[in-house]
Amino acid sequence: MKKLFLSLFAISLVTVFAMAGPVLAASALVVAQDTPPRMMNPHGDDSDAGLQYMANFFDGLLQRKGSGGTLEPALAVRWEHPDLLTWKFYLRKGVKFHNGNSFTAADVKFTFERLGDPEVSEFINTGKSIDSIDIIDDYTVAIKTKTPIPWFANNMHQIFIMDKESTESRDSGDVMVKPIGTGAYKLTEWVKGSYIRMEANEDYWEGAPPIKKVEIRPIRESSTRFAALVSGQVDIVTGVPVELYDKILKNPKLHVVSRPARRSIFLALGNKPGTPMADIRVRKAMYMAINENEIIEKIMRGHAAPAAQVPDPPTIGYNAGIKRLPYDPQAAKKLLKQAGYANGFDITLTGPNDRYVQDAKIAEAVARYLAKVGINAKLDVKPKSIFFPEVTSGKLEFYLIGWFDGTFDMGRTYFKLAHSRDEKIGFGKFNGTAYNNAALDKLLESTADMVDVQQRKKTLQQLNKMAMVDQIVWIPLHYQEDLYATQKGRGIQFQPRPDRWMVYKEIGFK
Amino acid sequence: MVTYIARRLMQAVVVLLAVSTICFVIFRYMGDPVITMAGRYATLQEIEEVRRAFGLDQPMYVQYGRFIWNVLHGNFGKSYVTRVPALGLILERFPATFELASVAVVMAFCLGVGLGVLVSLKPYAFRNRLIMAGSLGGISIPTFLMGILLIMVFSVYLGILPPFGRGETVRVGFWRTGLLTIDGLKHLILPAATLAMYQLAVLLRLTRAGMREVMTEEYIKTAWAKGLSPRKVIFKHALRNVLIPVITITGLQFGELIAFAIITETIFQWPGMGNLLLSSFYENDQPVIVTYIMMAALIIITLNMIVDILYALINPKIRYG
Amino acid sequence: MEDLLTVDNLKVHFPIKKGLFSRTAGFVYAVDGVSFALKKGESLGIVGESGCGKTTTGFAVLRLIEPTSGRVVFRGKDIFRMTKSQLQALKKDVQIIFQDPYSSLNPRMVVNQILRDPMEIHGAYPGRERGERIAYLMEKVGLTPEQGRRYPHEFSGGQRQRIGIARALALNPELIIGDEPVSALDVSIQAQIINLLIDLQQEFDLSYILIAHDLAVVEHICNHIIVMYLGKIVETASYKALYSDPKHPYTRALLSAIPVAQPGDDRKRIILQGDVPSPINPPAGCAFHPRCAFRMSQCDQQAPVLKNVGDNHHVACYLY
Amino acid sequence: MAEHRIKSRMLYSYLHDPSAVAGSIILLLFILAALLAPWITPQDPYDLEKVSLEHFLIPPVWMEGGVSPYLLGTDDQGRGILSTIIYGCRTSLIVGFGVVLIAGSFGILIGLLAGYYGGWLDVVTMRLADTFFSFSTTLMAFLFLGIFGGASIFVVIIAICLPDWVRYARTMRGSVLEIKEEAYILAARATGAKDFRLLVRHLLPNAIPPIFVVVAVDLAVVIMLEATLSFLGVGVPLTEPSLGMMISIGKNYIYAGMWWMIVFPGAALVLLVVGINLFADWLREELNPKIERKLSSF
Repeated sequence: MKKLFLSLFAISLVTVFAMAGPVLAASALVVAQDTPPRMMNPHGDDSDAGLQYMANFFDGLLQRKGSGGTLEPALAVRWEHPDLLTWKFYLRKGVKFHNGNSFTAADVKFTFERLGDPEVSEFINTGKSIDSIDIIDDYTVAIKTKTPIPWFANNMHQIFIMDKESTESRDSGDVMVKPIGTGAYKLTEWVKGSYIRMEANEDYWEGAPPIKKVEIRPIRESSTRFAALVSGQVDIVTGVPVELYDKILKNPKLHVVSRPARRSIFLALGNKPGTPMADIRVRKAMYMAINENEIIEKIMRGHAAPAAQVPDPPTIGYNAGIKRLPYDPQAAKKLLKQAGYANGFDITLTGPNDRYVQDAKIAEAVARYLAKVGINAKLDVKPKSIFFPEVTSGKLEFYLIGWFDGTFDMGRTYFKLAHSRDEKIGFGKFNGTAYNNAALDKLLESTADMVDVQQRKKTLQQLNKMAMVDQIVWIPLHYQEDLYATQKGRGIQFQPRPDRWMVYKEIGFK
Repeated sequence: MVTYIARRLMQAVVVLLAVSTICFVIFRYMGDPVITMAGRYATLQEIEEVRRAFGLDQPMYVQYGRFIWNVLHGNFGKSYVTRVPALGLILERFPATFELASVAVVMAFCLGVGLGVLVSLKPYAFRNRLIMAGSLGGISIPTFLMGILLIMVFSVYLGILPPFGRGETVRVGFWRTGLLTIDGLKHLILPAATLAMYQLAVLLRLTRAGMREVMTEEYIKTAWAKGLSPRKVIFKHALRNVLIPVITITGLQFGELIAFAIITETIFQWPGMGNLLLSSFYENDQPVIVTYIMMAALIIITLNMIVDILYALINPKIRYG
Repeated sequence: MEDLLTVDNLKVHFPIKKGLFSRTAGFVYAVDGVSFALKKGESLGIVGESGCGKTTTGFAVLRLIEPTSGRVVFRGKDIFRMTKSQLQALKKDVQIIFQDPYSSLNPRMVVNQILRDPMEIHGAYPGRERGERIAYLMEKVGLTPEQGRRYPHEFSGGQRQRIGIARALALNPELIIGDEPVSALDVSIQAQIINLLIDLQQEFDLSYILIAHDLAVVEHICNHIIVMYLGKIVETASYKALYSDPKHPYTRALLSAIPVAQPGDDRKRIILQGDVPSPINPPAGCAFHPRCAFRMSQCDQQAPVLKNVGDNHHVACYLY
Repeated sequence: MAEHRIKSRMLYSYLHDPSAVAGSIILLLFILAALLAPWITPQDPYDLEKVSLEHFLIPPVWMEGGVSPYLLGTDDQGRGILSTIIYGCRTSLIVGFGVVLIAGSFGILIGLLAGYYGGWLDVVTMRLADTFFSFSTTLMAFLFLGIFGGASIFVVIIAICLPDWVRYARTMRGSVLEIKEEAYILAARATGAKDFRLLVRHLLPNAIPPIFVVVAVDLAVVIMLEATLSFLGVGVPLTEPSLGMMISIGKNYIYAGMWWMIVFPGAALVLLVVGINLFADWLREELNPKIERKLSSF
């Protein structure tokens, strides 16, 4: 028995020491991502976490490039907007899918028709908004929408074109796991829960990408992602945990890349008659009770920028004139007293605990700030899968949420967030407190078919000021900051994108 | 005996049916999956269309009937998140969990029984007291804490073992194994040790208690008196009788093993079924959760039945009317 | 004088369950047509080997075991047709002494509690009387009231059986069923307990049904004796008649098993061949025939009925 | 041997078993600390008005940067680790004793009835018990909370009770089956005792000793289970203190070197469970049915 024990021990020791550290292939890039892909069907997941994988295997008619996220041609070389409802795209010639099929207008028509199929698509809204798709010739398509959609082209970088022939001929299960697109990379192997491997598409229409092989390891735990980086197993990590930022900064082998994110975090307030929050003084007091600077410093470890409104600067409707209300608990108390709530009141603060950076911790801190001015906020944080349906049901009192819109246009967002709830047409779907203001609704509706960019900008800025300053619909907190870390020695050239997508054709080695 | 087996089979079917009913009821209480499936910008009409497409608009009994019908045909439905059959998703993860669990069970069984015998021979030796203290730790340290401690020591401070994932795997037929590569084995050590620890301690204590009882029995005294070698007495006479309950417990503890595997897989990011279950909870992916529960139930019930029947065969004293 | 208890054609059959759906595959014929009568102040002995149904008969009289058919009439009332409250009252009048004094006393109760229990159940001897009654009972069975604060395991076997008797007496019953009350005790103690039972019978005008597996125990107490074999009565007579003139071959064998009282006894010891057959599948005809030395041709055809062979002496055997 | 002598013998064996004494002292200290939490903790970590982000991530007091009221340092929300541990143990013990009380009473009742009456009640409950047992308490509680969510400590207690009563029911039933054949039960029936009296006065007191061992073992198991569930994020809500949650938060900081956030709550949890297990081990030896039978036949 003793022998057995000793030999087992010896075996385990030998196995431990016989193993050298992992070796990274010279031309390959290994990336630790925070979220795994759900599927390889480009239309089945409308979250950025999913779309960023698809952006490597597929192309849209348009694409967004650079740190500003400017809209540039991709599978369409140019586009026209002849009338309010029509969008005409001129397609790139000579592009081939990974299976050798040529890209033509038929594929575009197929793709846009597929969007409306609930079995395979989460872009149903886009799919259903299309009235007709006309193939003018093999390389020209005209898309007509049912109602004017000013931001239609702005969304085209998210709609990835699929190959009609192979998508129709293959088994639906196969389509879900094996992407056939025109993208810069071809999927070689996907072992769910472990890794995704891809190799460069040497025939890519933009030219073959510099990195020939990419391996992505989805690791949900932020501290484990960090461990993978420190032990040299990966080249890049996304979603660096803020609590480990300093540690990485001190490590001479590592390099941190940060950029302000487009997503803002804010607290949604209601104005339901009969509740304390119907009084704007109460909303203002809650705003002023929160020490946002301390949240940024202590909870976000400085990796966030204070926000005064929901949209970020590049978005149409951003209003530089809006300033944050100062942190002033004394004034807040005074306001509460004036409103007749000198002894505070009870309220439930809802929020997700697995969606945004430090989300539950921010909510906890907010509850504490409110307690200090006498408002008793009961904390109710839960997984996003439970939280978001609650928001859409419109029965919350007060909640924490984050938002950014891929279209760079505040209009679409505000119809979801601020318009009074109208379930039939889908207005106010994410207006979880059922906030209701007729003037705001009216102004918002006037932008629905407003195509002129300057006029749009002016109206949306006016609308923004109305919501943030005159009404205090939300308490803005901060814009998140995206943190990435890379191995210094590898000479990786990496510029983070505003939408957090990891697009590997944009990355290179020195 | 035939009657006994037939009765156990019937009971197993009843239990599975009950599990399936409970699973179905779960559907009702897990919140509406359709809202997330329709995409962020969908209108109410579009949401309703998704609901129809997945048959979630029909009355309860119709849905249940269809659910049972489909399950009988091996179709557990499509995952709401990945939109591929849920059963396939789980089976894909099966090899990882199976390798982890079986290595852990073998480790726990060999070391647990071995050390248990060792300790029972000289209960007061210092080394054995140390082992017993260790076993007390084994049953008192929760699995998740054990995992974190091992990561802290072996990955963070010593830096000799990887803290996550399965490492390099090779494909043998449909089976993807990590047992054939050095990297794969290296990744297996910490999670397998974590998973084995509790069972090891339980089996050690069980073996020790059994040995202590058996060693006082007459037939062992007779064996000693006959002048048989200690090895023969211990292994041939004593251990054999101790092993029956030990093996039974090992078989019956399968449910515990599955539960602890979920925890271990979560801590070590092991790409197995447990990890999938936990992420399905977060994503509200009901078909995957339900399939997992049904699969676990099937495995546990089958295993229990086999243990029970074997036990009945070995032990003629038990009569089953 | 009217009968205190009459038992008429009592049958107790236990079903045997088998198979997937627990259908009844057969019966254990534990008691199969037993009849007897008992007068106030008299004692009856039921004798037979273990498994012959004597204990079952005793328990069925108190409905501790539900009978299959037959009638048991106590003081003119059929106990199988009694209402719950009548049955409860019956349990006050009929009591049992158990065979095993070790297991028949609740180990978590002190003796005082054990004796108080029946009184609490029936609400008898309210208030202070209860304590006095307990002390009285303790003295009657030859224990001291001080011992009442002890637990059963602090007593010897004989003492425990005295406690068991005291419990049976607690409610001042008319009939006591003794289920082999002394068989678990040492021979020297047996006599003491038997003497105690005799004394108590005289003092309280009790009736006994004593169940025993040999005749030695019952001879001093019982006026009348029943010999049972495989659920049936094979012979019944006054104890004098039975001792002086046993008729049934089985009775003779039982009698011969009693240790010889004095040297020079001319009775030959009869050794029974074979085992008691299974009550699930009793032999056809006379159940005793496979072991009987006087077996005749008709013995395995039809069971003999009880025949009066004079002076209330009945026997079921073709020899007579 | 007298009952009181058995008792004194147990006391003797207890006093001469240092690990049993140590175990019960540990458990007692934890219970005392939990009861007195509001008076002995330097700070109420769940009083929203008192906790402030100003004091976040302070190391233990003996380290550089340590500050006096925060003996074991603070976490990332500025809560004192020591205070949070004490309140966390309070949750552990509330859940532990709550489950033992609820599941125990229910299980004992079911075991008693199933064992005594038999019939369909026995068949149904024991089939159920077998199924629950083979699924393991951990798995059942985890699935229940994973699906329905842990909204409060009470829900966690119920979720654990749901499968946990089975331990008690099985033990109790086995015990009752053994005892109900005893002659003193028949004797009580013969005197006309109704079912209620039989169950409560005769069966229960005699069948209960093995349950004490189950209680001790179960307490340890449930405390570990609560910590595990809270660690996985399906246990007590964020607003309640819990050792499991502390460890879960601390886990994110192990690479950042803030070891105190995980080591102290982990040590507290293990110490508490070890204390209970030491006591349980002694109890098991003492109440082993074989040994007891030997004693009572003296």
